[in-house]
Amino acid sequence: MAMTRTISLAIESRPECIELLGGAVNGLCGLTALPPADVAQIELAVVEAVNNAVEHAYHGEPGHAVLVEFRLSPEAFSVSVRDRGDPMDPLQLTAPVAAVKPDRADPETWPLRGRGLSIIKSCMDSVEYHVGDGQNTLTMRRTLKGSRPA
Amino acid sequence: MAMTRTISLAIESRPECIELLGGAVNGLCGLTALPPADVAQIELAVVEAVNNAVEHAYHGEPGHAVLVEFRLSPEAFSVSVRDRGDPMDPLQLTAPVAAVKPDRADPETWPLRGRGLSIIKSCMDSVEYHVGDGQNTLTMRRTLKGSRPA
Amino acid sequence: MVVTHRTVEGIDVIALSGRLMMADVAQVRQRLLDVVEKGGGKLALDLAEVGFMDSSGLSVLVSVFKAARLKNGEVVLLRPNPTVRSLIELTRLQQIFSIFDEEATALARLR
Amino acid sequence: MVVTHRTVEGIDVIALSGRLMMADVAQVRQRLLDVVEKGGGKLALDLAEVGFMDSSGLSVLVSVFKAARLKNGEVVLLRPNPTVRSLIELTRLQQIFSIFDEEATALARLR
Ligand SMILES: Nc1ncnc2c1ncn2[C@@H]1O[C@H](COP(=O)(O)OP(=O)(O)O)[C@@H](O)[C@H]1O
Ligand SMILES: Nc1ncnc2c1ncn2[C@@H]1O[C@H](COP(=O)(O)OP(=O)(O)O)[C@@H](O)[C@H]1O
Repeated sequence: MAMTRTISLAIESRPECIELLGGAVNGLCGLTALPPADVAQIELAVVEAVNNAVEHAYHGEPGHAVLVEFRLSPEAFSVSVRDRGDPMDPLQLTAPVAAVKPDRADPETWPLRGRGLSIIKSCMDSVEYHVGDGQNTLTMRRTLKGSRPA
Repeated sequence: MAMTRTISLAIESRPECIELLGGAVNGLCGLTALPPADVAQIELAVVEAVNNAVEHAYHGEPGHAVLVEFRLSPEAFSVSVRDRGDPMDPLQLTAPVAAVKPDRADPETWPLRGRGLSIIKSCMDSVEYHVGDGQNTLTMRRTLKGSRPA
Repeated sequence: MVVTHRTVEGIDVIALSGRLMMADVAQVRQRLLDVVEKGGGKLALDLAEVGFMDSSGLSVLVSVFKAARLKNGEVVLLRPNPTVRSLIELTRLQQIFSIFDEEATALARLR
Repeated sequence: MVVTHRTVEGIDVIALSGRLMMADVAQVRQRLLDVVEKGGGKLALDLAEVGFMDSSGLSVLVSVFKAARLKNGEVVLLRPNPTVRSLIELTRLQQIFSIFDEEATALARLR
């Protein structure tokens, strides 16, 4: 079937519900020929993006909606995470990650946060962020065919 | 977590999209302690219910929405399938299945259809149908704790 | 859904692989009915690689068997996985389909 | 998330089991910080049964290590599965956490 198929998922902005999205992503990836390690990466990227929407866009407040849309085509698996909360500064996505190398001897360099976006970027082939109409959308794409750069 | 968590899924009324729901259900059930045979039954029940919404409520027309809502609690897994198409005669659900036993010698008795609802009833512990506000909802429930009657 | 066809001494052996759902039904039914039409109406359907089947998939099996019967043939099933097997039993279709674990036994029955 | 705690010659061995995600972070962090506070600050965290972890879960490991370090202790990791291991490498945390496949080796290191 050389077509794009779409499924939309929605949860409330509560941490307990994020696991449900993780489970669903896992099952959806099971329909592709992706090996388990790749499925785990995609699940991780989606969970990080949804964590961010809950924590940053909605400031941890329950009662809001987080929408996740999956598009599956023979070439790619793409996922959009949408919220209607406070938008992210798009520079967060494009700015090079402050390259603090964790140093065993100096606990000050041990990162407690600020890892979500860079995890998403390493797990997916492309990541975009779009703000408009009171809605913020992070779209991630993972190529299904051919090899991908490490 | 002794709470109920909910996730909503939506597809367009196209047969190609039903597989996506099947995959997602599979992954969601993977978050429970249900054994694989039980997960397969739940997936089958959901697929049959969505098939019916696409085929009967929307008469096979694409462009409509089928909504599937999952509620996961420690006691039960419940699934509602909603459409805004032509409702089903509720008697279809409660009437005893016409017990035509397929007879090897007589191809007239070989069933080509009319199995969906009885499959759903055997795979789940309870099934209800509700019509209201232009929306039709089939709700199925599967108990998670204790043994269930065969 | 991948359909693979070979012939063993006049018997059509068809292996299905994938998920047999509403979206695949029209194509798979046509493919199998073509085999019945061109062949002798004796079919062994290997379901070992079918991971999921719903009632629309079952209806394909039934309609192919009906067509085979018109040629005095028969359709038998090979190695359905536990999920598919329990669907067949749920719908009592084991009353009409013979199910085999070994291709050789299935072929002996059809011969 | 199930947390199991035992002590081996003054070293705290804690096995986590399940998925370590944002919803579990507060509870698991508190539980582990309690162990650090009451014990000697030497912890082996057995991750063999952790099927999934996100960056909020990692931050728990880091903050527990920080607390242990204040007692001149250390946190080492046991048997992360491939997924969790690659998350640790992605975030370069193998620079601070030593990772072991055998409990005995981990205990020897902490002793
Ligand atoms: N969905 C989002 N909405 C609003 N702000 C966001 C979103 N995602 C990320 N941010 C901002 O970008 C920063 C970096 O995000 P991230 O790399 O995920 O690390 P962390 O979430 O641990 O801070 C966050 O601290 C937040 O300010
Ligand atoms: N969601 C639905 N909306 C409208 N009608 C339905 C729906 N589900 C079932 N029906 C009606 O009930 C009948 C029996 O359904 P079912 O047992 O699933 O068998 P089949 O779909 O093979 O006919 C259908 O033929 C249809 O008339």
